[in-house]
Amino acid sequence: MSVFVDGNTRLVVQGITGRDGSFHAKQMMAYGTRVVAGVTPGKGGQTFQDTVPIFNTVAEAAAQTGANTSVIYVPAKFAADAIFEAADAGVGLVVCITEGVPVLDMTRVSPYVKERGARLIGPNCPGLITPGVAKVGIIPGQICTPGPIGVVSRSGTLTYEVVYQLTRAGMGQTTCVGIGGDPIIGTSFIDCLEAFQADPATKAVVMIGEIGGTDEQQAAEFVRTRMTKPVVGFIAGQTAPPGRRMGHAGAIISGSSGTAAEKMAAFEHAGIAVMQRPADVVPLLKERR
Amino acid sequence: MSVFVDGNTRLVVQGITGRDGSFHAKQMMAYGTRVVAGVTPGKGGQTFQDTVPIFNTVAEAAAQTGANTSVIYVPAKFAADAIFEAADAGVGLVVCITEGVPVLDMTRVSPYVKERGARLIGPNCPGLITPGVAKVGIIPGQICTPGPIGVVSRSGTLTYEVVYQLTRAGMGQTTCVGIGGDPIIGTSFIDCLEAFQADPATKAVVMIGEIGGTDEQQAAEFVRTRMTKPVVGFIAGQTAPPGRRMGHAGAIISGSSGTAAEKMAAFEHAGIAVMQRPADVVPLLKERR
Amino acid sequence: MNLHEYQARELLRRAGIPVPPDGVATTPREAKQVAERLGAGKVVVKAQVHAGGRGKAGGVKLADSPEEAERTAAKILGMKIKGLTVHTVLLAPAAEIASEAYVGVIVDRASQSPVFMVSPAGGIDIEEVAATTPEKIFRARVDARYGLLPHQALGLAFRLYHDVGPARQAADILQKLYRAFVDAGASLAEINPLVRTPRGEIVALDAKIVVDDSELDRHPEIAALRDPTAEEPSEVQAREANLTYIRLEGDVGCVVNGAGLAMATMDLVKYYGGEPANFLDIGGSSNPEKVVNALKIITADQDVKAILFNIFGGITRCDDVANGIVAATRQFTVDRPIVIRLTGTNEQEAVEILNGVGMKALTDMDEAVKQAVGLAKGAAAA
Amino acid sequence: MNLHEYQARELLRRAGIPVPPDGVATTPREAKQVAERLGAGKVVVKAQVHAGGRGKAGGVKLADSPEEAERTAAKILGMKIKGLTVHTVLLAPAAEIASEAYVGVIVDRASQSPVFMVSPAGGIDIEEVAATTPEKIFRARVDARYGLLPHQALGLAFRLYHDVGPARQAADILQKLYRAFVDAGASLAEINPLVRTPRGEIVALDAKIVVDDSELDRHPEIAALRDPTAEEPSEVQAREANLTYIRLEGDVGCVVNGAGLAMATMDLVKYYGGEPANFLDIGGSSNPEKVVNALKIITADQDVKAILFNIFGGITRCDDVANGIVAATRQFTVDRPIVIRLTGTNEQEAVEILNGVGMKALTDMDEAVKQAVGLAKGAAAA
Repeated sequence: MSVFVDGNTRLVVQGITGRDGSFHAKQMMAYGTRVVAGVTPGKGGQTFQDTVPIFNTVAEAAAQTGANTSVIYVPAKFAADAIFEAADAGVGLVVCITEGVPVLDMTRVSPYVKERGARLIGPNCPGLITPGVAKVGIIPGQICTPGPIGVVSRSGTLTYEVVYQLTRAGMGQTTCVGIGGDPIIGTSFIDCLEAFQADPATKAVVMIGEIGGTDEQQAAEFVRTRMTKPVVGFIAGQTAPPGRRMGHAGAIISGSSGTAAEKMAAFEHAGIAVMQRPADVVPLLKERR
Repeated sequence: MSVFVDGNTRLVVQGITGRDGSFHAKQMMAYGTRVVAGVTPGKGGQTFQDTVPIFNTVAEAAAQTGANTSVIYVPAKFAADAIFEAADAGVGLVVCITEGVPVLDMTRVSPYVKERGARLIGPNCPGLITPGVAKVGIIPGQICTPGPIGVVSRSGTLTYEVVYQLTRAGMGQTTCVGIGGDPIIGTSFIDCLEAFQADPATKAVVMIGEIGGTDEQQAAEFVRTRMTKPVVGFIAGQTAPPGRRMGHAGAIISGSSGTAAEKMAAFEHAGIAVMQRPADVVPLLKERR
Repeated sequence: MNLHEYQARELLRRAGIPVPPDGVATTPREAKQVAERLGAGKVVVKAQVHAGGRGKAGGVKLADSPEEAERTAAKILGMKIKGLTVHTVLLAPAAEIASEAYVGVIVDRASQSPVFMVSPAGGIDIEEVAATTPEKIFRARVDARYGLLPHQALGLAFRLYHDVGPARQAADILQKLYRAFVDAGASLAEINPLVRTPRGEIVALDAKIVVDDSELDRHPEIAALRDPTAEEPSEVQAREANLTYIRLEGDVGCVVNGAGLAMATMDLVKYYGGEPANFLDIGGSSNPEKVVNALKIITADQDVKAILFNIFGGITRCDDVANGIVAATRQFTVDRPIVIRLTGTNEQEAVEILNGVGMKALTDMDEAVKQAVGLAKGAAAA
Repeated sequence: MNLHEYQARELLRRAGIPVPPDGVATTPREAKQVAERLGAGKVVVKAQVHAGGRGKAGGVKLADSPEEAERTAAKILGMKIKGLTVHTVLLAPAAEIASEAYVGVIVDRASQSPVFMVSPAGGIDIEEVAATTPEKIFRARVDARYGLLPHQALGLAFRLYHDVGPARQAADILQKLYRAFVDAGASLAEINPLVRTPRGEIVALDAKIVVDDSELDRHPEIAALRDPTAEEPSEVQAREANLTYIRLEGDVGCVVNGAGLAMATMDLVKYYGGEPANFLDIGGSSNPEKVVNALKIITADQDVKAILFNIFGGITRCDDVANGIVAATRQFTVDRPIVIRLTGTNEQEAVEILNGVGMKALTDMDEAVKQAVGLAKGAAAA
């Protein structure tokens, strides 16, 4: 079992003929993901890698291939429209890898997607992977292995680091979800925690947060009141200065709020085991099984 | 019993110090409606007719008086904002009497109100009345009398004509709802039919339509498939020429659609007794009881 | 409010949509000059009236030279199309056409949203396409909070053109058409045909825009486009008096308060064997002056044989109406019989006012209509 | 991107918000001229730096005359506030104040919407108001699809002013502030204080706008406002090389791929008793040139005693990073010890490249950080 992505995932790649889109489409196909369609306006009728039909629009792609999941690799200025298009086509899960989507765009995109009953993951995220089954996005498949741990993270490479520690210790993953580092994202920690709590295969959850905002504090409250499975957490940015954006658009301490200390305190209050460093994930999980 | 408006209705009048607002506020109060507040920005703190407190905003009015219904008598250019304001204040029923609200405004107002869980009646409507209990809008109270007939209409004075026929024949009404003559309105025939079907006190329904659009056709389909109570219907505009707007913004035959003949045929197909003239309402209802 | 084609073309042009050059003329001589200015080649001369089916009525003709344009304009100007006199013609170069499409946006009542419709079968009436080949019409609902999204525009454009180049051109036109639609406060904006030329350009050859009357207050530049010469003079006069009046072919003049009741009154005239001469709604707030104006307009219609008032007092006060009738009969001779039905607010006062001048009032609508129809028939027979 | 106060004032002015006249100066002499132009009365001289607490740091002063303005500007120009040198001062007439309010709009992450905040307690830090008298802060969530609705603006304005006259003025300012916020692609726009003068006018005395970096591409006129002299030169250099770099106080220089891993690396340096010298994210797509630039910037920081690479290959290819390191050591002397941790995509190739030039690579992050911290300490002790 897993969350959001499984053996029924039928993927359409938006921007499949672009540099990033074509590279990662191949990677996803090599991993075994069912890539059923690609979209590039004007290339409808062509074929990607001799196997995947390309369409002019997501609507056509979904109608003709039954795609139920979309992954977006288009440039930032086209990303909002790509999300609208996927939602309008009735795709249930939309994963936006693109970085640099203006946050005011997201204030209009987010309610649109929700109204149309779709789930958005990202933007500016590495996507998600259900090891051994399917990957949607850019998480390197070789560092993952199937198993009982759910992973949710605001980060990219930091997630890989933690997953790598897990895999090396023989602790496989149900699904690893990178929710993205922007201030406004489609799927929150809580959405993922809820899904992991409901997923029978997930026995414990690793949550990787960072400075900025209050998502981790709200997630901690959710863990405290609604979760029975053990949760281990990490917060990146203990040494970050206030007022400076630490790479991610969302990773910024504004005034006195959004600090790592505040978030780690919230974790502790919620009974979440707090990692001091990525390598702590293994012993902390072992203690809790 | 009744629909939408009953003994629990606590009304706030938006535009209570305006010419129309003050006139009809008095009429509604005289009829026994619980007018608990008025709103006119800048007149907050004053009192209307020595009894009704005036507020600067609907939010304040609702918070301080528990108003659950609003009626709007502001000029057309402020009407959309007045509806937004009522919906934002958490008022559950918003009745907009104002005529001349641009239809493109309504394309944005309508989803806003729905998202916030409110019901809009109108715009450009006479409002509604539950005889003997409360009236919200401008329907003359003296022509109505309590009883078992539900009335729903796109028109104003034509409704009065029909209600007058009913009252003269001793057939009282549960509630009379004027849904308005504009192309985009908050509450449709179907919404009202559904409510009348669910209202135990309503034994039969009179539906008064007119040329333009397909609301009556859809309502007929609803009657055919979902209603058990008898329905009698009238369509105004049998002699209307195509392409000309007959007063109401919505009363226009476009091309070959929206004609009275088409609507009357839909009524007949749905088992709705079709009135040839307003006076037919009484005998047709009698036949069906 | 309907815009003339030349006005709609100009709005689209300002929105950045490619529209071929054109010019208008109100005299044959002017038409020749415009044709010369347009390059002296083949031109099309089009009657500017608010009526469909101009082509079938002979209001659209080709002319090979400025001289022929002058002769053609002379034929079209002054022509009557569906009862409306042609005062203006539009001239434009005759276009080379590789293919014709239809694109339009309307406010759709059922979905409470603007809806785009496009069809590769352009140049003909879209209702006809809808009736005969509905599979050639493609729709997209626009969420008015978002406007026409780029992907929607491109998706529709791919329904018209297979290649991405023309599709992108058409998508751009659709976006601009939507903006023009919103900026004008329109309830309909369409281009028919949208033409692809042999050189691959996509241009709008004809345009239709209908503006929501409720928007005119906030779009004074659009309101200024109203052309009173293109309308029935009595209707213009009525609008200026804040009355809603539509002239019809019958002989029973109707004065009613409320649009629904006015329609029902007309229907009842017909039901009792008569023919209504008009739709006339005096509106909600009563005012004797409005009644006077209403009577002026109705008596000016020489076809009217009898006049019927049907007033259901609510906001409208019956005594105001009665006072208006009395005032009118003092200001001018009403030389046709009047039947008055009044009920509701201040009905008693109204009856007294009318009785004071020897007029009667009925309270029953059917009775009043029957009398009026009878009087009109009697007058016609006399 | 932060705008300077004088830039933000200009944006608000263009949006139609009343902002008193002002001028900027980069020399004391210019300051005198600006003060004269402003009317020779009392002026306020304000340091234009991207740092809060300018007032407390002595960067905001009153001057009674142009001469005093010159002397005051001479003191403020060149001053350091939170490490940033003042290059520009703003001068504006000292305002008469009847009351001060706060109004601002931010993108609120939790509600995924713009949120307005207003407070009648203006002129002081809004965080302080929130902490001490939270009941004096009023909020309204804006549905971005609709913008700030008129009733919302007026409702907020009534929180600031009891009377409808000033409330309508303030509501108008709020609407314009929202428009300026959207038009600039801002994540924050605030006026603090919004002042009511003794004559009843409502004016913006200070303004702050923070622009979303992701909007700069489509707002070139805003992007052009960037003032490189107001930033750390090494950070400007890094941005031009497409690196995200923030200089800190420590001695372990960090080169990492990915923002989260970069922060975690800094944290781990601290965990093992060291102090990170910087945040540096080389980003996703790997490119040896980026690594060369990163090393240039880090070695330019004389406080750096040891350099730590922490690369988790995914999209980033480890061999690209290794090639970059080798290229840098050929282009210039890297006179500080380097510890390299590499794992993931093309790790083996990278190790071979490094071994080829006598460098080693680790695969464990903790091990690498411990070594780097140890080397920095050793160098500091030496």
